[in-house]
Amino acid sequence: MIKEKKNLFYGLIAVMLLVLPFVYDSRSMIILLTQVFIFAMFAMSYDLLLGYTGIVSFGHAMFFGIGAYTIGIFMKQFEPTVPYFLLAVLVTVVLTAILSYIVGLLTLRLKSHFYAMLTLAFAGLFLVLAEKWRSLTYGNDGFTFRTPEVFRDRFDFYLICLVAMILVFVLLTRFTNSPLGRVLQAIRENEPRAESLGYSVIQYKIIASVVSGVIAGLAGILYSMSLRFVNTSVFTMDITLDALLMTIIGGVGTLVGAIVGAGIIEFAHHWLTQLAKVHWIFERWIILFGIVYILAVMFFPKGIVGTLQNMKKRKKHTVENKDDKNISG
Amino acid sequence: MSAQLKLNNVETYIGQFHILQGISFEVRKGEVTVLLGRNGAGKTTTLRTIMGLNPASKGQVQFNGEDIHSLPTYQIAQKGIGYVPEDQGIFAQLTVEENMKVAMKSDNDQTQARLHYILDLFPDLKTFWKKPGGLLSGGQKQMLSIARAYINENELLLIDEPSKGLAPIVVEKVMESIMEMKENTTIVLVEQNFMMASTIGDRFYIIDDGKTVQSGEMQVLKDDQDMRRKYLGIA
Amino acid sequence: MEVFFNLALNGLATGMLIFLLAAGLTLIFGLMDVLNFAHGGLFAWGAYSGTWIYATTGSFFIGIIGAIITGLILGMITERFIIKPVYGNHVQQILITLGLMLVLSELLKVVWGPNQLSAVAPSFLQGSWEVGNIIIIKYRVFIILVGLLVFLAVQYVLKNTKIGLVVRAGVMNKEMVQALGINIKKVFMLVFMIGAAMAALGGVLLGPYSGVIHAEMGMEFAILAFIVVVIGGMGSFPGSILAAILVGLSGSFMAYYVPDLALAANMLLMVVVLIFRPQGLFGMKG
Amino acid sequence: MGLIETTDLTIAFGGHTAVDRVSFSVDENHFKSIIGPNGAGKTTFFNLLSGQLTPTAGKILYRGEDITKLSPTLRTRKGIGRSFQITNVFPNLTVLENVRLAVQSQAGIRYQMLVSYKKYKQVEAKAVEWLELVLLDNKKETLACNLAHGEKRKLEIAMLLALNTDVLLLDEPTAGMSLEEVPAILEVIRKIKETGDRTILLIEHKMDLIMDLSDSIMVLFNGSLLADGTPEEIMKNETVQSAYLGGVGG
Amino acid sequence: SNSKESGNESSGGSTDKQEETQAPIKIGVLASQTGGLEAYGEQTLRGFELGLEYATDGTNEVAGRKIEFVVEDTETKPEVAVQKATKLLEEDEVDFLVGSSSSGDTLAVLPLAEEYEKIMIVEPAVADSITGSEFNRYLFRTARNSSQDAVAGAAAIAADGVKIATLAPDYSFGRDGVSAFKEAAEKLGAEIVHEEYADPAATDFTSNIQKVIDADPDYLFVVWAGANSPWNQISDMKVQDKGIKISTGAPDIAALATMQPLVGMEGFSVYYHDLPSNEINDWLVEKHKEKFNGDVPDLFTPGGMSAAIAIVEALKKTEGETDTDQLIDTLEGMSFETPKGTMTFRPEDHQALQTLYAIKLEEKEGVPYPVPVLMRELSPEETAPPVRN
Ligand SMILES: Nc1ncnc2c1ncn2[C@@H]1O[C@H](COP(=O)(O)OP(=O)(O)OP(=O)(O)O)[C@@H](O)[C@H]1O
Ligand SMILES: Nc1ncnc2c1ncn2[C@@H]1O[C@H](COP(=O)(O)OP(=O)(O)OP(=O)(O)O)[C@@H](O)[C@H]1O
Ligand SMILES: [Mg+2]
Ligand SMILES: [Mg+2]
Repeated sequence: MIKEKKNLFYGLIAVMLLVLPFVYDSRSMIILLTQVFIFAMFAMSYDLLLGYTGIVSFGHAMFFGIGAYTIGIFMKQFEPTVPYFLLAVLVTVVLTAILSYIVGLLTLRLKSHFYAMLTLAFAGLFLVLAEKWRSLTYGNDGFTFRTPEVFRDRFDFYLICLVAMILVFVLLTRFTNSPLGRVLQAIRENEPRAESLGYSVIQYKIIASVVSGVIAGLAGILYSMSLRFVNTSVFTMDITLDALLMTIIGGVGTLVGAIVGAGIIEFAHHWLTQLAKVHWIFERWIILFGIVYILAVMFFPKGIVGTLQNMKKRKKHTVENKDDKNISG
Repeated sequence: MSAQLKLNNVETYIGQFHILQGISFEVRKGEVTVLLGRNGAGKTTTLRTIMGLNPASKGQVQFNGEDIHSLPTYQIAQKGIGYVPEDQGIFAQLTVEENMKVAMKSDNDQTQARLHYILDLFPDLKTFWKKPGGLLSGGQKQMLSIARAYINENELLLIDEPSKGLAPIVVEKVMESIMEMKENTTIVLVEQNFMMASTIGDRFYIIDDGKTVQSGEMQVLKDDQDMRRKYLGIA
Repeated sequence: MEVFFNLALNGLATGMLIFLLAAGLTLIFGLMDVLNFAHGGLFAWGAYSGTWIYATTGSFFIGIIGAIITGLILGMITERFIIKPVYGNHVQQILITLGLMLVLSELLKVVWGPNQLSAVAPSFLQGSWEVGNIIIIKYRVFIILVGLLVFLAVQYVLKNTKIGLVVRAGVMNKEMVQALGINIKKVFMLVFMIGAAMAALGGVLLGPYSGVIHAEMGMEFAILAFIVVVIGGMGSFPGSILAAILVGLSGSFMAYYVPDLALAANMLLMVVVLIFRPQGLFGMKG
Repeated sequence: MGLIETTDLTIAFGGHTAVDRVSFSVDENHFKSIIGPNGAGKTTFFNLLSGQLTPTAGKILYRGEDITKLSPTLRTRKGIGRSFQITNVFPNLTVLENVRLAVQSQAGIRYQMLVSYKKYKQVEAKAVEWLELVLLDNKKETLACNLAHGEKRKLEIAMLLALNTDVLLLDEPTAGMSLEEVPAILEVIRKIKETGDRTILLIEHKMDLIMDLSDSIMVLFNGSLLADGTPEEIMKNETVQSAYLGGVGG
Repeated sequence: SNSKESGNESSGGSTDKQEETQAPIKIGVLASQTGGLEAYGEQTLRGFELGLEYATDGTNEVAGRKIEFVVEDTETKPEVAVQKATKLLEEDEVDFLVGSSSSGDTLAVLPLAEEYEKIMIVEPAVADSITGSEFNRYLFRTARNSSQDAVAGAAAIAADGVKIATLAPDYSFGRDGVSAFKEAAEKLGAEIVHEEYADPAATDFTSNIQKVIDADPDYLFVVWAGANSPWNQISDMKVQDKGIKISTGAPDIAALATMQPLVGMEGFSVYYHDLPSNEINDWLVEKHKEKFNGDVPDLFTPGGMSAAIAIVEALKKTEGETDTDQLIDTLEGMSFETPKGTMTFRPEDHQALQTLYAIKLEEKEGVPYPVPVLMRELSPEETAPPVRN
């Protein structure tokens, strides 16, 4: 019953977001929400690693960046048409899958911090590649490109991103609630034990890594399509940190948390910059932004969604406990 | 003899769970007091409450007549209380030597003498002196944990299931060492090995569902088969 | 041959500088297992406060002391209010220290303005000696000496006192350390303060090295410091000094002999080390 | 030919040989206990059998097949399951989920990724059954990390039983378990053996308990095999008496 | 309700002339107000505000229409720049865009100018590609571009037979700068004997400098931007003592302070408040000091001012008409007076040709940093970069 209620709630929000552009005609809000959706996808892909499999990666930007550059290069070097767009998506999927497969294999050898730093190094190498392969990437200044006609209208693009996000959410919810997803959580909790239960851990990690990498790549595609521009910033640590922060603020290992986190960070950012114009005191709004992070940890140690879920569970528990007492007493 | 440690109607919560719901007992100086009870009864939590690791929310814990239940753990320990936790609490990446060093409050002749005594008691520790604690066998870890509590001169020792995982001959040695120590050190022992408990214990308390339900001289329990069956499930 | 010497000497100096930055992090990340993303902020504060104090008092030495004190104070505040609630939880540490990082580097601009500041060495450390064709820059020799000094001091303290053991033990099992009568909170705070002071020292010494300090310097160097700590084998001081020198030398030699890969030098070094020694240079297996 | 056979099984850590040229064999549907002083190499021997460690020398045969180099995962799938001496569970998952994961593996449900795990009702039902058997069904929804020590031991056993493997390697399953429950749990193990053609290897220090359960007892000493025989034979062994049991065990 | 309707119609761009002339003209300014380029953003904004005041004689009106401007912070992040630009175009319905501090942000915003068919005045982004491969007809740049810098740099030192080595950061800005410089210098008969690119994030530039020394040039031409500068190390490595003269573009005042070791260096400057001598600059310096407690205008202040002047001048010519095509026609080839003398938007690529300055760094009494002293003005024609769009 509770689950149905939850689904109803999610459905309602989805519908609201779907009709929003038809009733509320503010493009900058639309663009902001589009960003939220794109980053939510990216953060969800990160949550699959961090929250469900217990893998900390400092190099998730590399998948995002590959998607962003692939679409940019295809649209710029060839034609901004739908067939080329599809080809770019395909290439992104293949590239990110191969790369995440390799990265997944490395988790076999390396323990947490070392793995995190190695992914950081990989992402760093891609950054250098994007910098140096100037004939294709135009260096760190980057380049603009055109997108196929169908993606040009911002409202349509908003809807595309929203639908993509919903699809990713549904898919990942399924995925994490599948028997395989439960094994991922077991691996997060105690890797050797999962192994001795007869699960080959490395295969699971690779699967998680590939799914996560591909989704991150797709998010990257949408990101650079929304800007119609790409530069080396898509490979920077900042992008990875964004995903990380969104996931943590929303609640690690919850998926919805990633969406909530993306929303909160993007909107807090938006409002705080607006605030900067209200009074000079707020010119240093970044300080406030930093304080938001700090307070988030203080008041929502498990992330917003995580903490809310805990509170709910606690209520349920105390009720159960009481029942218990009554029976025994 | 006066009570060295006294728990008066102690209640403890862990998170929102009400784990201890009224623990009272007295430990007399120079005696071995044994806490008994089923799994999940609250024995470990009782020891942790004394150590301040799960502070009591109600009731008093008095050590030598002084209230200690609101003190931080390290101050409680500094009063001369040693603790052998249930999960041994070995610092896995530190060597056996380093594990001992962290525990040592001083490094004088007396301590050295104690160290000798300990290494005679548990020769394995000497053999693996430079080995990371995490690589020891289960029983060896248990020995190290006991050794760490023995190294300082404590007035009171809280020992949670020392016999767990130890070979019979080592159990015997541990029992002997506890008997030897009794003169200077008071001991609270949680033990499932009834043979051991009944051999070295002077008095017992039975904990059930977070409450002390029975107590008395150890001899009483040895004689009272019904009580044993009721609370401990043994004849 | 002169080229080789020049490259080696300067690479070594750069390595020592990086070690100074990484030393605090080795202490905090390696021993205390705290992922402190605000380390760069502490470092930048050391640079600004030290440079400013130097400029106002005219004494480089007082500037350095000032930076260290700034580090100690900031370290204390940070530990008390930011780090303490999140010991043992990396994920929360990342979030909260990144927040702090934003606050720290933005506050720098409130105090000293958004412009970069120039930082100069005191006159007795300016300039260079020329031996044949080998150029020995005075300030770099100074850095090498300070680096060695810090290294030896830390080694001495860790070898001859219990503090290193206690901290490591405290990270593995905080409760047990307390049950052994040790006030681990105080120890952690002390260690964190020292780590922060080391960051600040690194910061103030970096100033004259490159001639400029700026508010964004923190994040840039923090990543370098993380690299050094990790490839050194976390928590090992010999490891991090070796890793730092490797980073310095590889940067210097690669820029000369394989300039095309210079941008990737650090990352490549890290990849190579981690692939051949997954536990880092001085790390223990498992 | 035994179900599991080892020949000259050896492992050395640095200079220390923890298991030293152990050759043994256990027949199908046999109950063998392993005893020996602390640090004798019992757990290490289990680690070799179950694949947590690879031997420096020697071979392990299972049903005639050389499994020396197989991963723990594959050995479990082939039918060698184990429990751990130091409790080894999934701390932040519920007790039920811990056991459910074992049942799921046993049922071969490994890579299904788009169906909800709740669709597999029989898996959950089976898990509950196991929990009832080890007297832990009242703690189903508790997180494993919040269990008392003895309860964790029971969970550990439940997870092994749920794997339903042909061979059960039990490493001091009753250490820290309360007096009343030890016999009950051992009874469960015995029943399992009898009804299901299981082969059981048990490490225990509680001599009185294993005397009447075991078909045979093997003694490890400083890494080597000291003796292997019926319980009576072992009890008579002088070295065992003096170096392992002391005055208490008898 | 009648008047309201007509108001709506007029903003749709039709008949009621009376109404339309009274509607304000809106300008959206994009600049980095936070992050690494904050100081540049601030300079642009100060200049822009003063520029409006100057060009409208303090009335803030042109052809009877008020001018309003809205500032948005790009944070030096392309995605934020796009968000903010869209907000300006959509919600504030600005008639012009101005900006921004980083080339990346600017490039990301260019397609929006095209999509919304609004004029964008690029200031102070420097990348050649903005008026080169990424050009669209809606953008005009008052800022100088990398090539102009390079041509100026070359003009300051290159001559027949002069051997030059270059040192630049290894990213677009440095690479573009050097390739443009090379072209210009070789045209003047100089020889580029070595190109050295350094990791911009490096702390140690020894190897790079060592290579330059190995190449034994007459001049070392440095293209640099960003805080991590090589000046200290150039001097420590005694480059000048080895007979290699240093040349580079003079940066803003904060960075000049770090160039103490380079006193005596000959190079070029985009702007320093002493360099131009004309009335507008005098006005700028005076007003700036008055308004910002004694500070003098810095590197990009006149740029901001020029952008404002360009817009106002164009509007004067169209008599307040903001029709984009008409404005493009007006701006193309338009010359206007700025603190840096006369600028002209070249019709081919909309790059403003402008004066740059050959300078020498000298110590000056009472000034805590080396001061660029004018050697000669480099005329707009002389520094005209090749057309590349
Ligand atoms: N962190 C915790 N959170 C919630 N409940 C807990 C926690 N720790 C212990 N408990 C519960 O408290 C009760 C008492 O636990 P305790 O460890 O004190 O038992 P015990 O008597 O030592 O048992 P055992 O003999 O198994 O060691 C148990 O029911 C246990 O589930
Ligand atoms: N990974 C390892 N590295 C080094 N030494 C090890 C390792 N694992 C075990 N040992 C050593 O091997 C010896 C045998 O250990 P093992 O755990 O097998 O003993 P055990 O017979 O199970 O003892 P107990 O009854 O105490 O559990 C011990 O001395 C232990 O220190
Ligand atoms: Mg217990
Ligand atoms: Mg063992």
